[in-house]
Amino acid sequence: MSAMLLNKEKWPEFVGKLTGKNVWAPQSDGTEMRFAPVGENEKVVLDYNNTRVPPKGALFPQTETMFKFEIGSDKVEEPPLDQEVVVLGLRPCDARAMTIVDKLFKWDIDDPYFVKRQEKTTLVGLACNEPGLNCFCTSVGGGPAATEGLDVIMADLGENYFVEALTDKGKALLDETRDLLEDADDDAQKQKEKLSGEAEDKIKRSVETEGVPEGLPGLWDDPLWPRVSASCLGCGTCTYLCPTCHCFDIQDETEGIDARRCRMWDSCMFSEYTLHTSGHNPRPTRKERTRNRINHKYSYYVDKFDVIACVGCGRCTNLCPVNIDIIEILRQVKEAL
Amino acid sequence: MTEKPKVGVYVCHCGINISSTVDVDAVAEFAEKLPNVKVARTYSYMCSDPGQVLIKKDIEEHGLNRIVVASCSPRMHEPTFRKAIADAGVNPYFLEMANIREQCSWVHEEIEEGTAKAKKLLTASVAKVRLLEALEQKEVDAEPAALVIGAGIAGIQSALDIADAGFQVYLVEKTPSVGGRMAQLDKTFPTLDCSACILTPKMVDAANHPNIELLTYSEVEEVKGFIGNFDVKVRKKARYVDFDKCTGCGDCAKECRVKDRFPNEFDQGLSKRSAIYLPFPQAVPAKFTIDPDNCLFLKKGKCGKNPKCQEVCGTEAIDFEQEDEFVEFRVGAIIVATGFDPFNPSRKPEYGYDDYPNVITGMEMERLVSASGPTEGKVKVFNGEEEIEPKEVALIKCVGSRDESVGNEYCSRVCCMYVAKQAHLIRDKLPDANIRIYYMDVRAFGKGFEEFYDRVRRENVRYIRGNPSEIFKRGNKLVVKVEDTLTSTPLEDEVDMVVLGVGLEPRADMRGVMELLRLSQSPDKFFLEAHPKLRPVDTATDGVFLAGCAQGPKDIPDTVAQAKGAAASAMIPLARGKVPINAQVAIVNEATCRGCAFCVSICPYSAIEMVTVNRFGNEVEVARVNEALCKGCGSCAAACLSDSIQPKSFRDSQILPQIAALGVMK
Amino acid sequence: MCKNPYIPHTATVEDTWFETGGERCIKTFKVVFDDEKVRDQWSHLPGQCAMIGVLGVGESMISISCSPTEGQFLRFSVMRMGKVTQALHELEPGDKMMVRGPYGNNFPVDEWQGKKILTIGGGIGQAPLRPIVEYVRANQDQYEGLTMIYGARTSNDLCFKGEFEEMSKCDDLSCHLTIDVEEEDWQHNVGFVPQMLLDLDPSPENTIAITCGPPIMIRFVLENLKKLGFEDEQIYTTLENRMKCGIGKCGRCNAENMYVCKDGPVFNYSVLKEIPEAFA
Amino acid sequence: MDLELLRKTGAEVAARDDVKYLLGWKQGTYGYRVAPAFVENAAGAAELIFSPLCTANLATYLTLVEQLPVPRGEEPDTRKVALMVKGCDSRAVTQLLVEKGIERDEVVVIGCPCPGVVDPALLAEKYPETEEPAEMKWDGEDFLLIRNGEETKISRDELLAEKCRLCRYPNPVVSDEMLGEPVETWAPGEDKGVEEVEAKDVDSRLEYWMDQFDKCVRCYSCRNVCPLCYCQDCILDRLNPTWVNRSVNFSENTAFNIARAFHLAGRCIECGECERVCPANIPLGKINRKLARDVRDKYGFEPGVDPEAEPFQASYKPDDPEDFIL
Amino acid sequence: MSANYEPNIVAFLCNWCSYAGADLAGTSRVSYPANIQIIRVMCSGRVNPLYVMNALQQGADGVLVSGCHPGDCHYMEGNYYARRRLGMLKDLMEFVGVDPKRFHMSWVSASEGHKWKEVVEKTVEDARDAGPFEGFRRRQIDW
Ligand SMILES: Cc1cc2nc3c(=O)[nH]c(=O)nc-3n(C[C@H](O)[C@H](O)[C@H](O)COP(=O)(O)OP(=O)(O)OC[C@H]3O[C@@H](n4cnc5c(N)ncnc54)[C@H](O)[C@@H]3O)c2cc1C
Ligand SMILES: Cc1cc2nc3c(=O)[nH]c(=O)nc-3n(C[C@H](O)[C@H](O)[C@H](O)COP(=O)(O)OP(=O)(O)OC[C@H]3O[C@@H](n4cnc5c(N)ncnc54)[C@H](O)[C@@H]3O)c2cc1C
Ligand code: SF4
Ligand code: SF4
Ligand code: SF4
Ligand code: SF4
Ligand code: SF4
Ligand code: SF4
Repeated sequence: MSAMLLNKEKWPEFVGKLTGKNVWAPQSDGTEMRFAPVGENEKVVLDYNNTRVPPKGALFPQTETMFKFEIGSDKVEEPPLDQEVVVLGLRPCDARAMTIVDKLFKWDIDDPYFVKRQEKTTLVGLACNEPGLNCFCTSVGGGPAATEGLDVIMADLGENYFVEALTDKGKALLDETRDLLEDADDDAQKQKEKLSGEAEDKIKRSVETEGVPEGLPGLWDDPLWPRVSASCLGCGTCTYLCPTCHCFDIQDETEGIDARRCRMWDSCMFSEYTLHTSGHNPRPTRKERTRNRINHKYSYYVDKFDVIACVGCGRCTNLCPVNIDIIEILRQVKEAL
Repeated sequence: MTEKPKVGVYVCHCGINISSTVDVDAVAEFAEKLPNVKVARTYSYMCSDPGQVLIKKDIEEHGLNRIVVASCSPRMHEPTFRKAIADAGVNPYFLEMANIREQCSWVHEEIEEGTAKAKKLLTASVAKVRLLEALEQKEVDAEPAALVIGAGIAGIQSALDIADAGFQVYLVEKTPSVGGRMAQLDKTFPTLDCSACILTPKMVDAANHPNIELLTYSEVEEVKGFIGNFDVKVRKKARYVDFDKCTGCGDCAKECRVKDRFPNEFDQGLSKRSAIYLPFPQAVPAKFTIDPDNCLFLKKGKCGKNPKCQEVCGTEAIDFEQEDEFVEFRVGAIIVATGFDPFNPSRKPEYGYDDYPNVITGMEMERLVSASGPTEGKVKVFNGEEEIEPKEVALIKCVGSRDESVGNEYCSRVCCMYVAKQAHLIRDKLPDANIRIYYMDVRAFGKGFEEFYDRVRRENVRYIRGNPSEIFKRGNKLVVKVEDTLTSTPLEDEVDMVVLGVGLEPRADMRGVMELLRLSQSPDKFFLEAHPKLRPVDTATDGVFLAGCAQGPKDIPDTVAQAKGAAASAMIPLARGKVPINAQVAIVNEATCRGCAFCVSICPYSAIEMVTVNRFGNEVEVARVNEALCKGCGSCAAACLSDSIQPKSFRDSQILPQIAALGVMK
Repeated sequence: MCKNPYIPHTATVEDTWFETGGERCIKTFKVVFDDEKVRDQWSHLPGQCAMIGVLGVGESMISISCSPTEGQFLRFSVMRMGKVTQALHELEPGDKMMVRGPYGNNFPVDEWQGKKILTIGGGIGQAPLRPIVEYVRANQDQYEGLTMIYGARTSNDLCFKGEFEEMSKCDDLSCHLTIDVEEEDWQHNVGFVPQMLLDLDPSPENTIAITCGPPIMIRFVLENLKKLGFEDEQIYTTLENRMKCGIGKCGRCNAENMYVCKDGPVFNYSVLKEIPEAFA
Repeated sequence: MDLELLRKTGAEVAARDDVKYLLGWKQGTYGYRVAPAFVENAAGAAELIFSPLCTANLATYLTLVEQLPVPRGEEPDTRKVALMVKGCDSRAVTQLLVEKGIERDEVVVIGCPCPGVVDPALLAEKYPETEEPAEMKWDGEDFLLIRNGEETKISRDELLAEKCRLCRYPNPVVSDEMLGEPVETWAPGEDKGVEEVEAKDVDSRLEYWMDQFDKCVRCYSCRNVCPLCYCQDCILDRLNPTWVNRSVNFSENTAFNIARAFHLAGRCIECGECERVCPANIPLGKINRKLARDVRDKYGFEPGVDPEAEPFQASYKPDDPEDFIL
Repeated sequence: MSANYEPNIVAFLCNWCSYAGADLAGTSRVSYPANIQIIRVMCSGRVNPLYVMNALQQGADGVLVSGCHPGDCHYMEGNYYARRRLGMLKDLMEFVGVDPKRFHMSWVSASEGHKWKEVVEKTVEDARDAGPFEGFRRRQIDW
């Protein structure tokens, strides 16, 4: 599909055009960037390094009502999920992550909530010109300008955004905003490629994944696990902020007679996650839980869905309060193999 | 095994007490739709026999296993309904009461309001009752002994009754002698028998009874434990006189260097005593006591060359080295018989009690007319200039009673009669005197009272209805300013003497006992009984009973009657030898307890201790509750950060749904 | 059936009874779906389970403890453990239970045709084994016979007690009960299940052994089965892991790369033994 | 800080038979990161450091370590855990002693007098992080940053962590061994963060916190990192009864945060870890410090300074303030 | 805020003093606003401060905790603990923006039926002043 340019001055207008849709975009809350619905006069910031909390919530909200009911009745009401959503400016890794969780949510039985939301959501990505300190997307099959999972890709060319539709949904979106866009010439195309090449070069950290998915199970009792997990706090930071983590809990919440069953993000780093009521816990310590996290991403998921469930966004490493560094763990894994 | 909760809801009309402000039928109808409610009914008097039968029948017919009674305060009828459902085979702790009378119908006016609130309260009760747990009533041994605090007539009588029944009694009296106020009285209405004559034998009995350990000049310092097992510590104040050596001869008092310098408490200060003294001639025990505040030697460390008393005491009983002693013992029940204080008329300055020596109180009058009193029974007053035999005598009733301005709204119940009695006694001694009594009402409600009142009136005692507003001096006369409200005539009555018929007040020092035993005060500030009608001698603290004027003003017959009642009640645990312990005790979840011992430092009954348990091969410390000690206050639970300790029936899991029910139902 | 797999069907409890007593008592429910369509479309096989629950409280994964051969109803035997199971225990005949499923794989009953079946159960572990027993009894001609070993701590902890008497009347069925410690009036064996297995000394010849029970018991039963000469492929067991969705989304039930809710709960020992986490 | 002394002492302690491992700090994997070190033998002590980047409070590991079932026939490992503590960290140890979370003879405490650490977020903001691990040192009154071999002197005021500005106990209050001389204490500054919030009217305060708590993702890092949040089964995770719903929204987040803060009232020793680890950047320290200040000013109580003290929430004084009572 | 807004108040009363005081108000037919709903606990020391938070979250506009006067606690010192904990809570709530008018604590003895009335009136009036609690009240169930 043809490439186009959007003058940065027209950006607010572009956002404004998407009326009737729920538009999500990165915004600053003063200290940090986060994806949030765009309200009036709100400043969308595209010049950012990655939000702390990934935009996975657009398809898989942190808390989602599965259905409502009244106590005492067995009639349930399902959510309509008919709102059109546009996510603006998400990074290629986050978009790619959605394709990864997609596999699980459609494995055998479709997860209706994810699927419905996905149908209604258009993802407009923004290529990275300045990758972050701990980005290693290129090691796990992504890249600063990767388009997998996106409907539209944008790139910051300075004065203009380079804009290109990648899917029909993306095309429809650009059609709606056609009058704000101009056709891109070859130069623009080249400039975009140059920038992404440069961005790739700027990525300093990397992991070596060859042999890892097959090899990990063999390291079950390796001393590396107690070593790398000793300082883990068992907080959910790494998983909550991971764009490919998809685990959830289901709870019934009641308020008088009104009640709902909802699901919310859960984390395999929590001890309750696998705890049986009897007190038995198949993963009793942080060692087992850390091992599961790494294995799940780099081995089990590959085994089931043929893809590594890590997009190299570096969040877990950036935000782990005790410097548990997935890149370092993988280095040690590799060493132990 | 988990049973599905099947709740029966019983909404009481309480005659019209509830139903006039709460639409009880609407409430019951509403209740029927609440989760787990099987039946909801109303009845005119739920607590009555047919009311209880109704519940029992429903339990049988509908297989109910939880009961909610929406009626009066659980403080009133919880035991009643607990028993009723237990009779029907349901665990008595599967009961919850919604207080829709005291806290609803009686305090709200609009029926909409009342009904709406009743529904809410009921919703909360139903929410809770579903989550209650079955509890078991356990018992512990009770110590077959009693403590009686205060040895006025009430205390003496209780002690004698309990001792006669064969139980050990510790009778603790604050002052050096037993007897209390009654010992100060001259003759007693309405029969006019001499107070000392009827009291002294009892005082002696109490002192000599093999089952009574008399602890005079003593105070209870500490009470720990609970019904059946109170651990008591008593301070025996130093008398500085060897109890065993003193023969009560009184030589010391006669020789005391500060002889007859200090107001004699027993004579209401109308006479003087020495620093070493016997409160009154018939005092029991007849042992002298040194008043440490006034004794030269004790105060200044020096009394002449040698303390005089020490010099003269033939048995060398004086012992300045003596120190307070402590006695500790365990009892199963406690009777509080600490009596009253006469109203201090200084608080009504318009009556000039502080200014004019010929304005005296009824209590002083008792001493004045007493043959053993300071004047040997002669009625004489000092009018400021000279001592005279009064010709014109006025007695004023209700001084300090039924008087909002001094904060006492209650009637003191004895003044009408003792004022009449004193008028009679004055008439006896001063046949020519003009005696009048100013009064608001005459309440001659007791046995023989009306007859006595009639008799006094016939003795030429004038009753003038009016509440004097002021007493002042004119010349050497006192002027009583008053309006005769029957004739609406303002009067300025000139008299030689005024007797203030002071009322009875709670003892100024009652706080100490209150705090020791966790008692409360009723609005009149006397000790609060558990129920004004049904449990008049019980208190909120199990095993602690009230006797005499400590609970409220009363005359001697009533005092004695109540003392006997308290004795009987106190003897129940002693005789059974066992007391049921609180079933709503705290319990620790050892799996989650983190061993911080916060609960241990909190528990006021030291009911929690840390124990070491084996948790999968690891030794860990966890809290454990001693059920016999726990009173179920739940303070521990609020302090436990991990909610590992919870009082049964008041668990978080039972209270939070109550909160939800009250909040959500807006 | 409903499109949204998370939405449970309403079923009515027809009958309930307690199998065992005590703090962690087991109660059995016989339930029937309210909707006829659901009833007709529902099909399960021994080994499968269902998410059952109470709206407003939650759901728990519970083995279906009846065989489809028994009729158009479901049976669940639930041990009272926590929030949901407690709420389930409060249900009485006539009450509604919410059910979705069936989930998980089943015992390969077709593959086993012509073989001898040996079940070794302990405690509540008999719940997933009961459908096998019933299934084999209903299709006796297709199997070479059934041996059942079942034990519990005390006779009061044995589930399905009432049924054993009738069972032992069956020709092809031998039923061996055992309890941990001697009791008065106890007619059967005393001793632990793994030992009982050794004592019985069943031949591995053309036999499938299925075991389910407390982890400790399973470990020793597996050991003893090996001692008796059973091949890994002849041994089956079922796993129990915490799970929320039942359909492979919520994540937590995995034992390494196996999702118990989808790849299990029935596992052949040859697969399982490669998964150390399964025995954690 | 004399690194040689630190490592020498570390090696000695780690080598002790009665010591399971020694907790210290080591260089992290990149940038300004410092990671907790679990030193099991003398050799491991070579990587120990103590620098203005050592913000982490290692006392949390004393209670974080899961107690696994002891296999039958084996004895539980009762060896001591040794740990290095700054002033604030040592208060956590003391408070744990008060609460019987640990016994004194279960730990070996190595005190590190602390001239104050940096605020890592501020540092990264002003001096962007590099992938190469950087070093930092105390340099008299200043900090010395060494990145890619390049030294930058930064004034203390510029980077000092808020908790350190307010610190009243830079020298460990409990220790078995002290590394070096005590530092001179400094006058704690004003708590501007708290005062700023207090200066707002009640509605603006709510608005302020609403914005903050709205960001909470309920990762529970704040709780897990806290050395004094060590219940086996946190009530905020519990289903029966449910104190807070698990769904993530402003209401539940606020309830969670209030409950957490309240549970730390009179226990929080102001190490600032919760705020540091919060991925949502919620200024949790303000709440903790506000409570800590009230506990100090109104109740005259300071947690974590006296191992014999009665726990604040489990004690009272007859003259505790009651001006708020009707 | 609507003119006829009626605040919803949840009160925790100790069994021995305040609950008895409220009973006395009833026996004395002292009338007071019906906005108050009482939850009986054995001692004010039982009141977990988180109840207050929970009540506000679950639908209360105001919360009252009442116990015996200092020194009068049936369990000797429960009210002292309550005072300390709830005093801290009040500070905390105020700091996070909960109007201090929404939470009160009082000492009401078994003899203070009239004081109970005054306390209720004050609590209701304050809560009314503060308006419906929106703060962190659980929102209506939403998709
Ligand atoms: C002026 C007057 C005249 C009266 N005349 C009559 C009459 O004619 N007929 C009649 O029936 N009634 C009369 N009464 C009422 C009568 O006095 C009381 O009914 C009676 O004295 C009540 O006895 P009591 O034992 O309850 O209290 P008290 O006599 O007050 O005895 C209480 C005792 O407890 C002791 N005590 C108090 N606190 C403690 C403590 N903490 N520890 C240890 N000991 C303590 C006190 O020292 C005292 O000895 C009269 C009352 C007054 C004021
Ligand atoms: C495949 C399978 C079959 C099962 N079959 C049966 C059966 O037939 N009968 C029976 O009584 N129990 C069975 N269980 C166990 C049952 O699911 C748990 O006992 C139950 O979930 C406890 O839930 P609760 O809500 O009462 O406990 P809570 O403590 O209130 O709930 C905690 C949560 O923990 C999880 N959980 C706790 N214990 C277990 C456990 N042992 N297994 C799995 N999840 C757990 C659940 O997700 C539950 O939601 C089975 C479990 C699985 C996975
Ligand atoms: S963020 Fe770090 S400390 Fe927290 S759970 Fe993940 S690895 Fe552990
Ligand atoms: S198992 Fe853990 S790592 Fe895997 S998706 Fe779930 S939370 Fe993430
Ligand atoms: S307060 Fe709670 S956690 Fe602490 S010892 Fe007591 S029961 Fe255990
Ligand atoms: S409830 Fe708790 S604090 Fe109260 S008496 Fe019992 S153990 Fe002690
Ligand atoms: S660390 Fe922050 S985001 Fe995580 S639970 Fe605590 S306050 Fe919420
Ligand atoms: S609450 Fe925060 S500052 Fe306080 S001790 Fe815990 S982690 Fe440290």
